[in-house]
Amino acid sequence: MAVSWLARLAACAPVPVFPALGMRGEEALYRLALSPEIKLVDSPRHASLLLVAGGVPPSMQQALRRVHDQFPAPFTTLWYRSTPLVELPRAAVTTVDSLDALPGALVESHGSLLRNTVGHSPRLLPDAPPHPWQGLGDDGHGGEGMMGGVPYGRPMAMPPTEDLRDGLALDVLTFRLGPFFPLWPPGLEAEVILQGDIIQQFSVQSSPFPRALAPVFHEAREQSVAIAALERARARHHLQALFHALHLAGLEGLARDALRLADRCPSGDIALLAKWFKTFERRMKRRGFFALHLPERGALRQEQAERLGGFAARAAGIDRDARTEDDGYRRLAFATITQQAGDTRARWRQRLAEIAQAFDLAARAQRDDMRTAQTDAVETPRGAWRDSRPGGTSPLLEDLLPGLEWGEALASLASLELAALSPWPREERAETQMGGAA
Amino acid sequence: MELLLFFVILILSLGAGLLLQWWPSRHHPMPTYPQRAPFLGGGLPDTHAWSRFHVRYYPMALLLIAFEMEMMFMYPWAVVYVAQGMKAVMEMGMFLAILSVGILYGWREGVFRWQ
Amino acid sequence: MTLTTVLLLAAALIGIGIYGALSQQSFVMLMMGLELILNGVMLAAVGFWAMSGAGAPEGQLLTIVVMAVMAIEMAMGFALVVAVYRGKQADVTEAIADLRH
Amino acid sequence: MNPPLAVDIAFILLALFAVYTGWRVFRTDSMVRASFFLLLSFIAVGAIMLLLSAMYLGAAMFFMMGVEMMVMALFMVMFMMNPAGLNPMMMVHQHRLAIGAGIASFVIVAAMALLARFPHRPLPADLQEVESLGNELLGESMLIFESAAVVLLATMIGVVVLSSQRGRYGNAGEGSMPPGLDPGGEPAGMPEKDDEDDGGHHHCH
Amino acid sequence: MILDQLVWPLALVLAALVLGPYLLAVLDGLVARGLGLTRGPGLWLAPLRRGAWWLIQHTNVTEAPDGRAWRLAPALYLALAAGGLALVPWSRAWVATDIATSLVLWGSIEALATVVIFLQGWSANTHLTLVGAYRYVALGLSYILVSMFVLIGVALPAESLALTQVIISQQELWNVLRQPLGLPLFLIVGLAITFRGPFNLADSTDLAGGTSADVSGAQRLVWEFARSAMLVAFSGIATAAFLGGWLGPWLPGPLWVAFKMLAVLALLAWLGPAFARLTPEHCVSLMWVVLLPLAFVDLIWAGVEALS
Repeated sequence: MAVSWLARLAACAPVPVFPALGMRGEEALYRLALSPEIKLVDSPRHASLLLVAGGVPPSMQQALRRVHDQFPAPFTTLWYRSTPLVELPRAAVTTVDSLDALPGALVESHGSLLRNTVGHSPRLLPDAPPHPWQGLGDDGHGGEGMMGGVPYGRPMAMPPTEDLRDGLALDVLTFRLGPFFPLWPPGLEAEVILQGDIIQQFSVQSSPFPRALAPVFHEAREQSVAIAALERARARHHLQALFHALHLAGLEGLARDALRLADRCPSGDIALLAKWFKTFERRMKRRGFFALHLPERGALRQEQAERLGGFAARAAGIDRDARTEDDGYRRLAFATITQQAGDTRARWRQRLAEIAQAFDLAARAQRDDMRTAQTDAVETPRGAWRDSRPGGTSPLLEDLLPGLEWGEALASLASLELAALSPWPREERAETQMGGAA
Repeated sequence: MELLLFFVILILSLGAGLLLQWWPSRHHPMPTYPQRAPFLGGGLPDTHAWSRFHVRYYPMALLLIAFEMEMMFMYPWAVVYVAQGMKAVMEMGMFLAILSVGILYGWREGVFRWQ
Repeated sequence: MTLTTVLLLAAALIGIGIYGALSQQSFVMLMMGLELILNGVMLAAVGFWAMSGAGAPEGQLLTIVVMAVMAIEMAMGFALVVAVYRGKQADVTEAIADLRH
Repeated sequence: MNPPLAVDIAFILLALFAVYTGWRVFRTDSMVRASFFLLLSFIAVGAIMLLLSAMYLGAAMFFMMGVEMMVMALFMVMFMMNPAGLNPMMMVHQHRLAIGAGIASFVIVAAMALLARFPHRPLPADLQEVESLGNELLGESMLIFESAAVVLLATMIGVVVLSSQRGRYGNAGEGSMPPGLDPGGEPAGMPEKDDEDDGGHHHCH
Repeated sequence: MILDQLVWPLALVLAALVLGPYLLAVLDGLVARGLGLTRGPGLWLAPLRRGAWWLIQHTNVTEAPDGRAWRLAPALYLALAAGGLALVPWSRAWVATDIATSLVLWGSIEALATVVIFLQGWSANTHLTLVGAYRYVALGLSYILVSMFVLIGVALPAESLALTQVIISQQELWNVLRQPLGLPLFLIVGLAITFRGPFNLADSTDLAGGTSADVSGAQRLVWEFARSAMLVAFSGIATAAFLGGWLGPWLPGPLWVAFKMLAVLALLAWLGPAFARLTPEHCVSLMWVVLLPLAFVDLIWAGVEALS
């Protein structure tokens, strides 16, 4: 009796959803972030629903099973444009293919989960400790001696190795993070070695999923396109990236504002957009996104910046932009913006400046209906796309992150774009609808 | 009397906190091992998290222990401050000035930075 | 609660502290024993102040001094541990050799 | 309830708690637990001080020891092998002697407490204990405050010099890094403990 | 006599302990609405719904936690918050714990809160919670000095460490005006002790929830409840120390205290999400290098003011 009353109350709570993003799953994330009835959470322990958005490659299905099994009961799963794991019973699986139906489906799943009308998701992995320990070792708990053995199923932390900062060599923690860690690019999987909260070693095990760009960038490689559309798509891309950084900084309201702005980018009135962005940027600065949160660390070396290209290179003082080669842009008197420091803070300065510049270019290009003049080099938000698409550059993290404190490292990671460009564009359908919804 | 009430309030809230955690979960089974693994976004750790954790602010912590002792002197001082007048001002001024030297020195040595 | 019972408690704490300080192998655990001894001393001082000293402020002052000693002991002790640990990396084998007989 | 009776009951409970937690400090494998058991022992003693109407010292005990034991826990975890006690361990030497010394000292102090006659001079009813302490601290001369300040300053500087890498000792780790220790082996563990111990004794005596 | 000394104060403390966190959750909901995070009806029910969900969700267990300490930590945090509320004077007569050193006792609660928050992160024996715990200790060890200096500032004109005396000393002018630096600094302490907003080093987003990353169900409910209760207790102390406590015309004292507490809570609920989270290193430097000297200035100001 009492429980059912509680359950009815809980069924109306904001739906706590843990998103496990597969390939091209971001659109679901951005959509849900703006749905007030959904609460995106960063840990499966805080969620009642596992949302798998986008395709999960077979190599990552085991990791997905692990995340799935980390949900405390009761929970259920929802698959957006993704194939459910085969061993899941039909009752615990809801599949949705339409972005518009997604928030409603999540609310529905949560409600029926608590009203017991939908099956709870079962455990997928065998209930066995990482190493057998029961009844083993000196005291029957798996441990041997002082530090040896596998007490309660795991060995103890590694013995000391040299430290990067001060002369104290203390234990290091080695673990593999990802590919569904919600605070870094989906698909990135890395072995992290921490000493204290400083990253001592970072080795990428699988690169982030390729990132799909707006179709207009792909069109620009084939034919002349409107500069305004190109620049709007660029601004949108950077604003969506900003969402992640603002979420990391704990500025949830501003993060939503960034997404709202991004949604208006494709079709909104450009003068208004530029004005809103100016206000938004001012608020971001006033709230200490730069001064309080972003570290003046994570600077790229010259050759790293060159390899990465795009805004990251320009933030490190490399004055290179494929747009300067385009006659259409030249007629708009396009000039590259650069920063000197090349660190995390400079990269966000650069990106914000490029968003403002994109709005400005789009406004002027729209007035005269300017179009790009060349197709053999397109400056994408990820860097210049000449003969080949910009590839993944995540291995440079192995150089960049060691020595950074955990939060600084994640902030630096969020300021970079390391994923390769997907060969297929993002689907236009979702885009127009999202523009309309906002 | 006041202390008794304080004690009662502490015990009541402590008990309520424990009860509220224990009561709903009293019939729950022990979670499976995969659920109990630390959340690392699908990844797994090699070892237990408990380790000789490299605290990056240990000089600050030590400085604090020494500096915090000054609080012991300041509270009684605050009570007699108005009654003692200028003398209290002088003594505490000197006291804090001397201790501030310690903090400034620590700052110069980078004690408040991550080691 | 009489002075005798308070002192008995202090004695028990001091006894445990002495046991800890003598038996523990590691320096930091030894410091814990010392702290426990000082704990007993402070309690005894306050007990005397409250029940036998007619509220003479020296009793409280003594407690504050003990507390200060404790804080200084801890701060210096840990600073030494850090310094020794740092230096040790160079001569760990030597230390083993020294201690193994 | 009769207030003195309540005080007596509270005292007995707190006394038992203080002794129990004090004893647990040396009987637990987890360094964090050991530190916080010690903190609990201090808190119980502080509460007894409150009962003894040392309102200031009792309350101050809580915050001083709260901070000190927090730092204690940080350092215990930092420098002890197996800090969480995942494997049970007994890191003691001269155990019997220590037990004997502990009991002997308890007996001696307890005998003093039981046998000696202390004058019974309770607190005056109108005592303002914080004021009297404040006046005592400020005193006739500036001796107490300034000597305390100098001692604390010396401690602060000493602490910074000893612990900070950029201290006067220079970059201690530089150039003296040994090749990595034998990974996972017990020999890498035990001697460090002993070595710390040695360092401590060395500096202590 | 018994009624005045025991029953009413106890009732008020318990009422504040239950209602305060609820009202704070409603205020938080209002702020979230202002930021465009939530929408629709159910402002008043939303906290209850969330609580109901936490009660239904199973409590998580990790591989080899320090089980007892892990479950004890939220309850202890709640107990500390309740202890803080017990110190709040509701009127001249209604004070649950009216001792001569209640300011010192509040300082102890701040110090012990650090211990408890550390315990919560440590005991889970998981990586992200551990980092969160250690991070918070850096903050906890830093803000406590600021808090104590500011509170000593209000003790100077009162010539006492008792909160009731502090309130009585504000009869002519509230401390918020008399010591203008005090309240802003103290509000920062309030955000720090409950790790909200810019000082959310313990349960931060970059650690997927920090000390709460592996906590679910009822334990999380108690933890979040205790966190809110601590802010309520803090607002009570801030009310007494800076806003004149029960002083005010027309209305009875306890109502004034409640209104002022609500005002402080609303201010903090609005301030919290308004700023980006500090990096731990920035945070420690800020506390020691900027705020501690400011607290010195506040103390000097208070001292000069008290003597003149």
